[in-house]
Amino acid sequence: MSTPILEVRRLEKRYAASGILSRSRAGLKAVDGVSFAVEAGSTFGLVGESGCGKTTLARALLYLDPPTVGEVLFEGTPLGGLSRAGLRGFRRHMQIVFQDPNGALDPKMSVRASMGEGLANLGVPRAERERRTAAALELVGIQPAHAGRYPHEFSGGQKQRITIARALSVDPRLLVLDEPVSNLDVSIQAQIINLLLDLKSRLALTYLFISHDLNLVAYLADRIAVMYRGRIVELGSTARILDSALHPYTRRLFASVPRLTGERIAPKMEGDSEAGDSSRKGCRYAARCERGELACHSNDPELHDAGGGHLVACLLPEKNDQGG
Amino acid sequence: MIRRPAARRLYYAALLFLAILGAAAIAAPLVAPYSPTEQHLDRRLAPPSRTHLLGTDNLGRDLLSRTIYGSRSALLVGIVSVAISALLGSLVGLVAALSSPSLDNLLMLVMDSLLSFPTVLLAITVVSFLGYGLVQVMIAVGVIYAPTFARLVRAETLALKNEGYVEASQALGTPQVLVVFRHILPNLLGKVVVQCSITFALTVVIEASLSYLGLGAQPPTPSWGLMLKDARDYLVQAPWMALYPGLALAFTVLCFNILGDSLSERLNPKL
Amino acid sequence: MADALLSIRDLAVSFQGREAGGSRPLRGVDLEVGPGEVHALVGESGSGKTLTATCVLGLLPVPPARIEAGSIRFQGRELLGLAERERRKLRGRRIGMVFQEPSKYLNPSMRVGEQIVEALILHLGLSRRGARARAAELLELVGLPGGRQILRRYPHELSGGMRQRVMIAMAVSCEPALLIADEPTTALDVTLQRQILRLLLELRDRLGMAVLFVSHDLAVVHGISERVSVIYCGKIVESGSRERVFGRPLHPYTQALLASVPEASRRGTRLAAIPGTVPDAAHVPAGCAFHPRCPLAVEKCRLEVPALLDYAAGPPGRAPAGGEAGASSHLAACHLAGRS
Amino acid sequence: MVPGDPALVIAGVDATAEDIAAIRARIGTDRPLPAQYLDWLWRVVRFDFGTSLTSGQPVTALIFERFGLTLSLALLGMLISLVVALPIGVVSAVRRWSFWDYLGMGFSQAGMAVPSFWLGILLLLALAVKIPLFPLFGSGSLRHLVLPAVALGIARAAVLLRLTRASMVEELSKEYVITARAKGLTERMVKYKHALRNGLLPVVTIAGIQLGYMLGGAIIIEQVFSLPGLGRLFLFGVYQRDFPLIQGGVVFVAFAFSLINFLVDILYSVLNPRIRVG
Amino acid sequence: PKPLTWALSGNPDSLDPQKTAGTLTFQTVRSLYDTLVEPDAKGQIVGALAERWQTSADNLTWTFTLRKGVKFHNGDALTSADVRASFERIKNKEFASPKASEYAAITSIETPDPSTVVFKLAKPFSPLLAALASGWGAILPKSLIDSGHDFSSKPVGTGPFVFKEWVRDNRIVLAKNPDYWLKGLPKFDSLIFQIIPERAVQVQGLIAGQIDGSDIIDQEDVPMLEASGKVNIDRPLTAQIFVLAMNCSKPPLNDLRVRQAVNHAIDKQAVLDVAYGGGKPVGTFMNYGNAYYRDFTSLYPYDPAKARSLLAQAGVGKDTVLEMVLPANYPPHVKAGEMYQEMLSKVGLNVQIKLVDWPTWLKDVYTAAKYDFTAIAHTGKLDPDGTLSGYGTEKRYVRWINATAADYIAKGAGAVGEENRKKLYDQAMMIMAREVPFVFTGTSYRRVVTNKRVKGFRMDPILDTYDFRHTELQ
Ligand SMILES: Nc1ncnc2c1ncn2[C@@H]1O[C@H](COP(=O)(O)OP(=O)(O)OP(=O)(O)O)[C@@H](O)[C@H]1O
Ligand SMILES: Nc1ncnc2c1ncn2[C@@H]1O[C@H](COP(=O)(O)OP(=O)(O)OP(=O)(O)O)[C@@H](O)[C@H]1O
Ligand SMILES: [Mg+2]
Ligand SMILES: [Mg+2]
Repeated sequence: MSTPILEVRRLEKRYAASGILSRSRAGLKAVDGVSFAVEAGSTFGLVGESGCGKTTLARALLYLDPPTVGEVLFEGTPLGGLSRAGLRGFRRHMQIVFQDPNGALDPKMSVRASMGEGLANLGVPRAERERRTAAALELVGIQPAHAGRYPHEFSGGQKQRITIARALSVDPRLLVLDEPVSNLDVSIQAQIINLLLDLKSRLALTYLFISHDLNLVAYLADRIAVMYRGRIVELGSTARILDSALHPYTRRLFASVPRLTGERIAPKMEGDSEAGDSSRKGCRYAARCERGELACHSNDPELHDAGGGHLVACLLPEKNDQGG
Repeated sequence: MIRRPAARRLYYAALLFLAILGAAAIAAPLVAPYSPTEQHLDRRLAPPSRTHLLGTDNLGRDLLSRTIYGSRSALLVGIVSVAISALLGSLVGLVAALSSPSLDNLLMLVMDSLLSFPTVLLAITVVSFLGYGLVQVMIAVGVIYAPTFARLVRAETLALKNEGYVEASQALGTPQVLVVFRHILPNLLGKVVVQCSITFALTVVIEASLSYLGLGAQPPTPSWGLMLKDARDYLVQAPWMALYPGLALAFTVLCFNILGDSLSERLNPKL
Repeated sequence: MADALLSIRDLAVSFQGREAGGSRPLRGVDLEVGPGEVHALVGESGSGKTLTATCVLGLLPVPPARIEAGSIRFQGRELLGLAERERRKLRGRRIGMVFQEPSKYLNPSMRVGEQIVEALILHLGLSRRGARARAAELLELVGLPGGRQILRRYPHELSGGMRQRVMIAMAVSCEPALLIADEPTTALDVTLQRQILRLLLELRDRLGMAVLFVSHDLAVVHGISERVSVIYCGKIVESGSRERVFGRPLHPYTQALLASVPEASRRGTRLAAIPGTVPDAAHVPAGCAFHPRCPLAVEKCRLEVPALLDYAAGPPGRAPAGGEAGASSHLAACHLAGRS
Repeated sequence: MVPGDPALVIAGVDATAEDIAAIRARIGTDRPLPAQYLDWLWRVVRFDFGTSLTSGQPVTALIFERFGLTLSLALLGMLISLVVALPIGVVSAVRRWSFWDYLGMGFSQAGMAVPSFWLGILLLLALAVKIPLFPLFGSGSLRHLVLPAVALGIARAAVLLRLTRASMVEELSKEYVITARAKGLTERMVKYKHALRNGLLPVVTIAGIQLGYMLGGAIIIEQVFSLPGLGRLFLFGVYQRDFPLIQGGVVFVAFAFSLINFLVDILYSVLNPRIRVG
Repeated sequence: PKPLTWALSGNPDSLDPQKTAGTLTFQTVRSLYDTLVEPDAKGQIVGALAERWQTSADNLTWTFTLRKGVKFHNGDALTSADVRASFERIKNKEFASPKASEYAAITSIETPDPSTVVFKLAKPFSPLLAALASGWGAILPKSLIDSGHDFSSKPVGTGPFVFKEWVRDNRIVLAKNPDYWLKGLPKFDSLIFQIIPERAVQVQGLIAGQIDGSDIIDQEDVPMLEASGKVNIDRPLTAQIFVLAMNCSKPPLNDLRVRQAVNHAIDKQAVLDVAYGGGKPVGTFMNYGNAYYRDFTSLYPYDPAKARSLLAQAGVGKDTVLEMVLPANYPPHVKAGEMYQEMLSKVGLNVQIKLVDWPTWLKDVYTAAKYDFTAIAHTGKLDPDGTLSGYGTEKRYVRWINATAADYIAKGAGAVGEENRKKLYDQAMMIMAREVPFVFTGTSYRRVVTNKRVKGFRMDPILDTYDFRHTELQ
């Protein structure tokens, strides 16, 4: 097996407790020991509910906000060992697109200037920069003639195209997409998704696609990792996750997704009341888990292979009929 | 959502007044009818008349000329001390926001303890260390208002640091210093300018207060605060001595406040 | 349906703004909600969903906004032009409202209990004690057991899902005939979303109220509604039963929207994206507002605003006024609707 | 170091070199500065600020003798500024762009443009000289404090008024106000029950800081109105190079200011449930 | 009846007359303490607590006989032991009185009986009598001195009034001393010193009748006060001498011609009128009321042309920048300084004003002589030695060195008899008036304003203290 393009090993990110009066002095573990690998050329999906640590993970693995503990390897090179300058040089290989296209462009800078930044950092001469910027804009369907405009002169969808073009301007191999379409209208969303699909096949990119929209991830990703409160609780191929999820949380998550093809929601509220906080020890899903047993409250399950590269962190995984 | 036309008119009126003031300060020798320090001992405490449009003071100096020249001190103090506090404060704020938490805490502790002194008290203390005079007042006022800028810039920088475009720039490999100059500073500028305008107004008042206590401008420098101080003793006999420098002072403060308000409204379309 | 609970006809709203001429975010909305029905209003951002709901409640900020034309009848009574005092009696009492972001729409410095109780006292004339007891019952009803303790909490002490339940409890506290829910689950996670949707349906069953469910999420609408209205640029473009709209959409816009939803079943295919962007309310194209993005548009679409017609029985017929459309109607506003 | 030698001030112009040397020895300024400073620090730790060089009285006693007046002045000034600022600010916000709003904002702008000492002199001239409603000088009764407190309060009221208005305007544009309206509450309840409480929260914090500034602003006002307060004492200390007095005053004011801020923080957390600690 | 309320321009730093040099203190404590001898209305020194005194032939032994039946406010009877304790207190090195050296000539104090005090001197010292008559010569009760009583905040003396309360920076309240040794005096019951720093407020207070008197009224206020018809205005000459002092140790002012030019450049009467509210030029370093006064006013008349030519001779042009350091806390001197500056600039001297506060002035100007010009006033002294001692040597801030003059002055202190002393001082003053280390601008009028109900108020012409003993209220 070739080295994966990205490998994350036991990554942890802790936020310092703010203020002397805050309750937890140890601080908040937003990401708590996450490991996974992304194969070159694939689309790796990361799903989980709001606040589970998706964005934190993305920022940590790009060393925008270095991880507290753990290692990130890009094509086998540990990023943690790089100097500041070395890291800067490495950045061109991995780029990120953020959720909010409105905040992603400097309002005081023309699109041309924003786009040229990465190339300028690489020492690309001006004329060359202009040419490549124009090319990148063309690629995402923005008229290069509009490069002199400022962000507020573009719609949300166009801005998101521009940020994608900016990320692509330095020819990265890995693109981290942190909810790139969730702030966009349904009709625009589809345009961007199509664009991403096109770019991937044309430029041989690898995507790490983060979203809470399960439909979208299921549609795009080859493999899916499900996060719950800072941990990956299940990781496997899209088909396995959709059809034969092992973790009760995954099942519940996917069962909750509204679908165009599904039934009308039944007005029944079995066990629907608000769940309490997870206990400090044990499985963090135990409090909400319908199948939780005593052991779940004392033992924190590790992510382990349930066969065929399908990883799960559960003491009592669903019994699956299919084997491998 | 809709900007009031009246507010816009006020904004232009304020700009116009300040422009006139600035022009008067620059062209004072050309427009002032007399030298601001020339004493006409035979015409002391003369009420406004054709020879002295705004009257004379207790030493027979022409009040119109002194008021015109007074704009120089006011604007000079304003410009210099605002420049000092804006530069000093912004630098501290930037460094605090971008450095390690311990340095951040230390810098902000210093700023907060400066902030924890009543302004006038602090000014008096500073001036009593440095001696009396306009230069000292400029330094004192500059130091006093630096924490306001430091707080503002720090808060804004912390917010900007998390903006997508700043992170994106970092992700593209831009060195920290360049990120600051390219993205953070330009986006801070608006708020800093607003704060400058508000601080300018405060400065003018503080200078007047210190001059009133005898700690500010040195006679015979024509300064509005000093003129008010002189006028204090003749309020009943020669109220005009107080009226015009007072009006000039009040209008200047007013205009800078209006300017600050309008600018911040322009920057923040929400209100 | 002989008499609709809520009937909006030709509602047009304009805003005076910085730009000359202002904008017209609502350009003649027609909408009918029958008693006890769950009616979904679906459309993209800025299409006028919230504005429509705001008009029903009579909370339009009237200096910048202006109702140009139309009528809103609720329980047979015309609301537009009704005295403010009369309208206030309807708000909260006959028409409840749930908003998208419960964290913003609850008063942060007031105990949850007080926020529920005040409407009960005002509208039902309950004593404070009685109102508190009723409020506790309401919290139980929305799935917050131990309601009494929750009454004493402040919004920030509750989780997102709990806050949304409180909002719902507040909205249904006076057992209104109509509940308007403006994207009540958009801010919530999928698991919570499903719980809240269920809750709404259950309350509808128990209290017999109608629900006007506003959303931009077709999948959610599919899951909850009985009737669906699709709005584009301040005009209803299609309206019909859930089955008809999702099964046999008539308007190209509806069709395109449905095709653009990514789902695992469509893996490997390109999504059918709608080109261009939603025009903003100040620059709505003439004719059919959708024509610049419509793959089928013909010359007529550029010139003429299509009328909202009933295609339920095959050939198009003018939608009859006065709520005669009936549950089986399937309306669409498209010149080409009959032909495909 | 501060220019000027306290021994020279005490000795006066006719004293001989021997007299001055003796005075230096008595007040301890003949010793090296670091020694003096360490000595002072050690005493401050024990809450002993030493004795005033010019009057020979304990600094702590001098400060406490004056503090009451300055504090009452500041509190009364704050009361006046709140009484003026809150209602006008709220009405301005509620009736935005109305005649009343323009009037309120005009007042606020004027209040900020007029230095408080100037206002003090005018008040004195108008209400103690022209119309003798208030005493010209002296202290000890509430009547003596009214004019200075007004002079002090108005300038601060201008700031608080703007803040109240801005804060109320912001609150009125918040979403929970729409909820309150959607519940069918009357406009009065919406504005004064729901928005007001949140709108006043930032005002509390700023009012606290303003109270601290009032302690400082009192310096000038005390001068204008011949009031025997802390400000006059401090100013006197500065003029006389009475180091123990200056140092004691600075430490005391900083302490008082921090205390006020602390109390305001507590008050704020009582009023604002969001930051109450569990 | 309503108490007498007198306006005081500031807070005295202490009420202990032996511990301070502050004018405000001496003005106030004059009503609380008495001295052995005191100046009368003409400046002649007469007996007070001492009925009479005599000096030995060699002028080394001074014997004072105390008045009988004098009582301190605490009830103690005055004895010679109290006198001795008082002077030992002020002479005590540890007590560090700023006035200690005025009594340096005293080597011992003897008390042969309760009503006799004998001072022994090392050498003849004529100024001693003046030192005993000044405020710091106050007699304090021995019992309280021994017990370490705090006289600075709770004064106890033999004076016409008894201390009641002192609300610092607000007022000092005194009550009549019923046992005062001048029988029948004082003539009213209660005296309040009201501290009012703002002159305008004092004026309004006088007009409104809320203040009965003030002595720091400006000339500009006089018309208004007169118009009110409620007050009497007395305009005696003060003993103060207003000067523009020059630093004679620094060029160009070390050049006599430049100092003379400065003297010619100043319109002294104008400065007196405008800045000091009217007065008379003196031309010397002695006030009018003083027996030692001599007229030198004709030496340097106002003559800008002459000033210019003298400057030209000395080669001083516009490029020489001179610094005029002024005490910011004395507005009249600042005003005068502004006028001096304007007048000097008219003859071609470039002078910059620098305001400093009092401590800085004392340190930089008065002690270290870091200045070119300064405007200040010298207060009157009971004895010419107090005014002149130290001049001609580098001890004094003008740094004017003249051995001859210094010698005359030193001899004057030891000489006995007014005639002998006058000859010596005349010589010294003549040299000074010619060599002008100062511009002797003049002495000013004081405007003592009292309510019409106040009769018989007296202000000591030389010491500037208030004497309320003969004052009556109607
Ligand atoms: N700068 C920070 N300081 C402290 N805590 C933080 C910070 N950033 C994020 N967190 C916390 O870390 C947790 C994970 O946040 P993160 O933004 O990674 O979630 P997410 O999965 O991206 O959520 P969403 O779907 O809402 O974007 C949250 O509980 C959040 O409150
Ligand atoms: N106060 C206002 N002033 C001017 N225009 C407004 C105002 N409020 C709404 N609009 C306009 O009305 C149109 C419809 O807004 P509305 O809030 O109803 O959209 P929506 O369908 O609810 O969108 P979303 O899904 O984003 O909530 C928008 O185009 C908006 O520009
Ligand atoms: Mg996120
Ligand atoms: Mg909406």
